[in-house]
Amino acid sequence: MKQCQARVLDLVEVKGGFFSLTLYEPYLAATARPGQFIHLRVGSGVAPLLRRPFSVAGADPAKGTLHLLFRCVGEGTKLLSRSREGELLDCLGPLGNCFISSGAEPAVLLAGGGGIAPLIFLAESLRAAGRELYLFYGAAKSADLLPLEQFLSPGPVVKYATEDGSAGEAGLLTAVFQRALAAGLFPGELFACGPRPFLAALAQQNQRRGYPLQVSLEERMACAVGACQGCAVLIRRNGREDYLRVCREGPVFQSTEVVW
Amino acid sequence: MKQCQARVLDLVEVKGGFFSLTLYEPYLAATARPGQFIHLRVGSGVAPLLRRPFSVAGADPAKGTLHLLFRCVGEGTKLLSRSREGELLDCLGPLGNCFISSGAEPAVLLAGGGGIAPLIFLAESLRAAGRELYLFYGAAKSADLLPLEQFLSPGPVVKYATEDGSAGEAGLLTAVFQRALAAGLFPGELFACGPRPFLAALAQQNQRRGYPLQVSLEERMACAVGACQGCAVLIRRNGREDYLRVCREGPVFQSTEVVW
Amino acid sequence: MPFLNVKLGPLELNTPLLTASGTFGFGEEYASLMQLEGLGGLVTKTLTLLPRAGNPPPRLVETPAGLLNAIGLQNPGLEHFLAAELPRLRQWNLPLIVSIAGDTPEEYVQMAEALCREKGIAALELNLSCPNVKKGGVLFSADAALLETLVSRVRLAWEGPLIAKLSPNVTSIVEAARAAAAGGAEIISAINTLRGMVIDVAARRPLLGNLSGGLSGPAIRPVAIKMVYDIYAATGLPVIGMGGIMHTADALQFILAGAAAVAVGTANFVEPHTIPQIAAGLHQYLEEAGLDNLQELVGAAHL
Amino acid sequence: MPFLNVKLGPLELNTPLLTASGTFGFGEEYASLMQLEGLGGLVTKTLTLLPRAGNPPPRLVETPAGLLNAIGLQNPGLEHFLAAELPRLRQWNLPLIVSIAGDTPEEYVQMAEALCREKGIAALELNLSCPNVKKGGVLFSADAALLETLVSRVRLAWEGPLIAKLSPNVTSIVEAARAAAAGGAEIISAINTLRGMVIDVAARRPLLGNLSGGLSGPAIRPVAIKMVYDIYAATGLPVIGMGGIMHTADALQFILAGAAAVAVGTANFVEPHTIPQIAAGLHQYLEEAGLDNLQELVGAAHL
Ligand SMILES: Cc1cc2nc3c(=O)[nH]c(=O)nc-3n(C[C@H](O)[C@H](O)[C@H](O)COP(=O)(O)OP(=O)(O)OC[C@H]3O[C@@H](n4cnc5c(N)ncnc54)[C@H](O)[C@@H]3O)c2cc1C
Ligand SMILES: Cc1cc2nc3c(=O)[nH]c(=O)nc-3n(C[C@H](O)[C@H](O)[C@H](O)COP(=O)(O)OP(=O)(O)OC[C@H]3O[C@@H](n4cnc5c(N)ncnc54)[C@H](O)[C@@H]3O)c2cc1C
Ligand SMILES: Cc1cc2nc3c(=O)[nH]c(=O)nc-3n(C[C@H](O)[C@H](O)[C@H](O)COP(=O)(O)O)c2cc1C
Ligand SMILES: Cc1cc2nc3c(=O)[nH]c(=O)nc-3n(C[C@H](O)[C@H](O)[C@H](O)COP(=O)(O)O)c2cc1C
Ligand code: FES
Ligand code: FES
Repeated sequence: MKQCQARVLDLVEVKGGFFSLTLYEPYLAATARPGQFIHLRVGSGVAPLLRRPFSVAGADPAKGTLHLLFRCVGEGTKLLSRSREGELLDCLGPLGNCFISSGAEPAVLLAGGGGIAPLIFLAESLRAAGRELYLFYGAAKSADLLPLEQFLSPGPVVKYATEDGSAGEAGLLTAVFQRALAAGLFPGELFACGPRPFLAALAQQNQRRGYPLQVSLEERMACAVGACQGCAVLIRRNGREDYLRVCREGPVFQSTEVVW
Repeated sequence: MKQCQARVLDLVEVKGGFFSLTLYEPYLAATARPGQFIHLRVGSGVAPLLRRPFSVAGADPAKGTLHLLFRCVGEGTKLLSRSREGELLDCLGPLGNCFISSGAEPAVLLAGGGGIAPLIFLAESLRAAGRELYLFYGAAKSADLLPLEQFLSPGPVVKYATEDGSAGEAGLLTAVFQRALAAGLFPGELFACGPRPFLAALAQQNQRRGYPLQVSLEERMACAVGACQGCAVLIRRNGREDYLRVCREGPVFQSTEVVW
Repeated sequence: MPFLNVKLGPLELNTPLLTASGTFGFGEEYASLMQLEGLGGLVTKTLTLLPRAGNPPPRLVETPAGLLNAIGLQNPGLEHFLAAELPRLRQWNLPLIVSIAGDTPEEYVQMAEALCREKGIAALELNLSCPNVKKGGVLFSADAALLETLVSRVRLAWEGPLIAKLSPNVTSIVEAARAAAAGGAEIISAINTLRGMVIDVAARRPLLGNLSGGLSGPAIRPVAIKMVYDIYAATGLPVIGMGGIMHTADALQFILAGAAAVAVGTANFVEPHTIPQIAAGLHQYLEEAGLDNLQELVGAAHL
Repeated sequence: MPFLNVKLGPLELNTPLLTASGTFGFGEEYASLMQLEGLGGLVTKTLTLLPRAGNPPPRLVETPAGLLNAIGLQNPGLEHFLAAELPRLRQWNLPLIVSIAGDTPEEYVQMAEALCREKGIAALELNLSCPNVKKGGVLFSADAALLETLVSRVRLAWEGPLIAKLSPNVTSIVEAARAAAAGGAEIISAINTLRGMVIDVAARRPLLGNLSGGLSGPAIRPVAIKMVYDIYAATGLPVIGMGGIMHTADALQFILAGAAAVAVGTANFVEPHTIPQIAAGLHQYLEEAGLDNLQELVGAAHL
C-alpha cells in the first residue's frame, strides 16, 4: 500500500452517469488484485472532505494502467467525472484483501448494480488463468446496466437481468440465478458484489446448497487504511462476533461469516 | 436590482493572477453605474459558501455586456477563473450606490491595487462625457499593475506608481499624487478606490486642501442587499456616527464622512 | 396537491418555511428580489428596547461551509420599529413573527407589553442567546431557573403565541426547552448560532471586530438536527428547526427529526429564492411519497 | 533553522504536532505510509479497561466540511494494549500519549495505575467526553465537581504529565478546564467532537447505527478556536488545540489563540502527510517572520 499520484489517461462516459476511468500508475497496476480498491482524493477543498473508495475494475501491469468504473451519485463522483486528461489524482492503494479462488469449476460471478467493477477485474484474471466462467449481472432497469463487452474479453458466459425486464431476463438477479441453478448449473465457487440486501438474499439462498461464496462488502469509509474503525461490519469468526474493518479484513468475506 | 443569469462570453488571464471577464446580461449592462458592483455565485456547493462581490469595471448597454476585472486570491476567485465560455453565472445586481460627478474639472481618479476596477468604468464614463481626466494607479510592484491601455480608451492622463519603483514613479501612490499636486495639478474633484489604509492616508492628506473626495470602500459581505448588516462601516452624518452598510449606503462615501 | 400547512401549538402556518431572525432584515431588501408571499412567515431581525449601533467591523467571515458573524444586534430599536417598520410589514399578507431581546428580563417584558398592543403580529420570538447583564452575564438559555422566570414574566405581558429561541451553547438544550415550556412558551426555536472565532494569521489577532461571533450555515447542520431531535424526543413541543438549511433534503432532515416548521437563514444570502425552492421541493417530495400532508412526517425519524 | 519544540508544563515535545486520539489507531496502519518519527507525538485511540465492540454500522457519514462518527470507542482493552501494542509503540522513537476512558471514576483510576507501572509513556490523556454511568449518565466534562474529583483520583495513581481532554458540549469549557486543573491536570486537550446527527431522508431515520455521533473536521474549527482562546485567556494552562486542522494556517490559528501544541485528526484521513506538511509549513512561517521559535507565537492573538 502506497500513496500515489495517478495520471488520468482516459475518462469516458460509457452510458448516462457511468464513467470509465483509466489511470497511469505502474505500482498500483502491478500490485492490485481483484477485490482490492483504491482511496481517491477528489477535489482539493473541504467539501467533499474525505477521499472516495473505488474498486479496481482492471489493471494492466505491462502498460502500468489501472481501470475504474464509477457511477455519478453525488458531489465527489461529479467532481471525479470532470477530471481532465493528464491531471494527477492522489490515491492510496491497493487497499483491502482480495477474492481468492479455489480453482473449482465453473466460477460463477454475481454482480448487482454497481458491484460489477471488481467482478470485471476478477473475471478477466480468472479467464486469463483459463477458468470456466459465468457472470450474472443484474440491475433495476436496462439504463443501469453497463455494456460488458466493452470491458470483458470474450469467454465468460454473461447473463443479464433487470427487475423491470427492460433488458436480459426479467426479475431479481437472485431469482434469475436460482432458475439457472434449477436448470442445471453447478457452480464450483461463487463470487458476489452488490448492494447488501442482494448479498444477504444470495447468502440466505445459498445456505442450503452450500457452494463456497465470497462476498465483497461496502461501508462508508474515512481512512480506508484501518486506523479509524469506521467501516465496521459484524463478522462471526472462531465462534465470536466482532466488528471487522471492510477496508482491512475486507472487503471480501466468506458469506457464512457475515452476520447479515 | 435583480437576480440574473449572466453568460460568460470571454475570460482571459490578463497578467499572472489577474483576470478579465466579459459577461452577457443586458439588464445589468443597461443599468450598472460606475461604483456599483454585482454579487456572484461561484460554484454550487457549500465551500465557497457565500457569493463574492465584484465591482463593475465596464458596461456596454448596446452589446448587453458587462466587464469585470478580478484577481485570484482564494478559493472563490480560483473557481471563477475556471469558468467556461457559455457558462451561466448567477448574480445579483447592480448593487450599491455610485460615484457622482459634480462636473468640476479635471477629475482625478486614484486607484490603489485592486481598486482599479470601478475606476476604469468611471474613467470611461467621464471620458465619454468629454471630461478632462487624470488617473493615478499604484501598486506594490510592477507585477501587480494591470496594463490599462487594454481597458481604457485613449484620453485620460495615466500615471503609474509602484512602491518598489519597478514600474512608473517610485513610491506610495499618495506620495506620487502629492508630488503632482505640488507640481501644479489642480483637481476639480477626486475619486478613489483601494485598500483602506491607502484611502485613509489620502483622506488625511486631502483634509487640508479640501478637494471633494469620494472613496469606494470594501467590507466582507454576506447578503450584499442590505439585509444582514454585515458590511458595516462607521460613518459620521448629521452630527452622529452610525454603522452604515457598504452594500446599500455605499460602497461610495464622501471621504469626510468616513470615520477612518 | 399535498398540503404544506402546519400547526405549532397555537400558531398555524400555510407553509412551514420561515426566515431566520437577522438574515432577512425587515423584509424590505428582499421584497424587490422575490414574492414575499411565498414565505411561510417572516421573522424579523431581533429588536431591542433602545436602538443598538452594533459591533465594530469586520462583522463577517466565511468559514468552512459556514459563516461567522458578529453583527451585535444592530437594530433601530422598538420605537422606530413600531412607527416605521411594522406598518409596512403589515401590508404584506404574511405571518409576522417579531424577535426581541434584552439585557434584563424587564426589557423583554417592556417590549412584549408594547408589542401586545399592536395588531398583525402572529407570534413573539424571544431571542434567549443574550447574556443577562444583571446576573453577571449568564446566558438566558444556560440557566433553567432564570429562563423559566423570564419566559413566565413575558407570558403575562404577551397574549399571542410565544416562541423561545434557544442557544446551542449549553450543556443541555433539552433542559432549556423544558424551562421555556414551564414558563409558558408554546414553541421552541432551535438553534441560534454556535460560538466561534477565526484568527487572522497575518495580523495575529482575532479577525472579527468583536473578537468572536456566531457560527451558522451547513457546517452546523448536524449539531442543529441533533438538538431538534433531542428536544422533540424529550418534550414533544413544537419546534422551529434551523441551522444550515440550503435544500429540500436539509429541511426534510429537520422535519423528520421533529421540527414542525423550519427557518432558513444563511442560505438566503446564497440564494434568495431558497424558501420558495424548498416549498416546491417539499410538494414534490410529498407527491412522490404519496403523502397528503407534511404533518405526517414531523418527527417520523423517531419511530 | 527556527525551533518547533514546545513545553506544555511537564511535557516537552520536539514539534507541537500530535495525532488526535482515535484517528491514528495505534500507529501501525500509517507506519507504512509515512515516517512516524516526523510526528511530535502519537496519541493512541482511547482505551477502556475491558475490550469494547463498538457501535453498529454505519459509523460514519460525511457532512458539510465535516465528518460525523460514532465508533463507540471500539478498542481491544487495556490488557491487550499492554501486551501487544505498547511494546511495538515503544520501538518508535516517539512521545507516546495514552488516551483512556471509563464508565466510572474507578475504571479511570484502575487504568492509570496499570499504565503508571509501564515505561515509555510520555503522558496520560483522560478522554472526559464519556458519560458517567454511575451518576446517571452525566458527561464527566459537564459537571465541574465530578470532573475535579475524577482527575484528582487519577492524579494519585499516575505520576507523569496528565492531560484532560474536554468535551465541547458544555455551557462553559472554561469551567471544565478549571476543574481539571484543580484536580491536578497540567494540560488541557480541546476539543473533542461536537454532538451531531444526520437523518437519512430516504429511510426516514437517523443514518448512523448509533443514531447520533461526534462532529469533527473543518466545520467545527471556529468553535474549537474560540474554546482554546477562552481557556487560554481564563486559565493560562497549556492547551493542546484541535478541531479541523488541515493546513499550516489552521494550526497557526490555534497556536495564536493559545494552543502550545495542536493535534490533527480528521485531516489524517484526507492526507496522511498532514502533520509533516504542517511541520514544514511552520518552519517556513517562522523563518519568513524572522522568529526563532514557535513558543513566541503561543497566545499571541491575545495581545
Ligand atoms: C470498497 C468500496 C469500493 C467501491 N467501489 C466502487 C466502484 O468501483 N464504483 C462506484 O461507482 N462506486 C464504488 N463505491 C462507492 C463509492 O465509493 C461511492 O459511490 C462514492 O463514495 C460516492 O461519493 P459521492 O461524493 O459522489 O456521493 P455522496 O454524496 O458521498 O453519496 C451519494 C449517495 O451514496 C451514498 N453512499 C456514499 N458512499 C457510500 C458507501 N460507502 N456506502 C453506502 N452508501 C454510500 C450516500 O449516502 C448517498 O446516498 C465503492 C465503495 C466502497 C466502500
Ligand atoms: C464592493 C466590493 C467590490 C469588489 N470588487 C472587486 C473587483 O472588482 N475585483 C476584485 O478582484 N476583487 C473585488 N473585491 C474583492 C473580492 O470580492 C474578493 O477578492 C473575493 O471575494 C475573494 O474571494 P476568494 O474566495 O477568492 O478569497 P477568500 O478566500 O474569500 O479570501 C482571500 C483573501 O481575501 C480576503 N478578503 C476576502 N474578501 C474580502 C473583503 N470583502 N474585504 C477584505 N478582505 C477580503 C480574505 O480575508 C483573504 O485574505 C470587491 C469586494 C467588494 C466588497
Ligand atoms: C448575519 C446573521 C445575523 C443573525 N441575527 C440574528 C438575530 O438578530 N436574532 C436571532 O435570534 N438570530 C440571529 N441569527 C441566527 C439565525 O437566525 C439562525 O438561528 C442561525 O443563523 C442558524 O440558521 P442558518 O444556519 O440557516 O443561518 C443571525 C444569523 C446570521 C447569519
Ligand atoms: C473517527 C474518529 C474517532 C475518534 N475517536 C476518539 C477517541 O477514541 N478518543 C478521543 O478522545 N477522541 C476521539 N476522536 C476525536 C478526535 O480526537 C478530535 O478530538 C476531534 O476529531 C477533533 O479534531 P479533528 O477535527 O482534527 O478531527 C475521534 C475522532 C474521529 C473523527
Ligand atoms: S475506513 Fe477507517 S478503518 Fe476502515
Ligand atoms: S452585506 Fe448584508 S447588509 Fe451589506
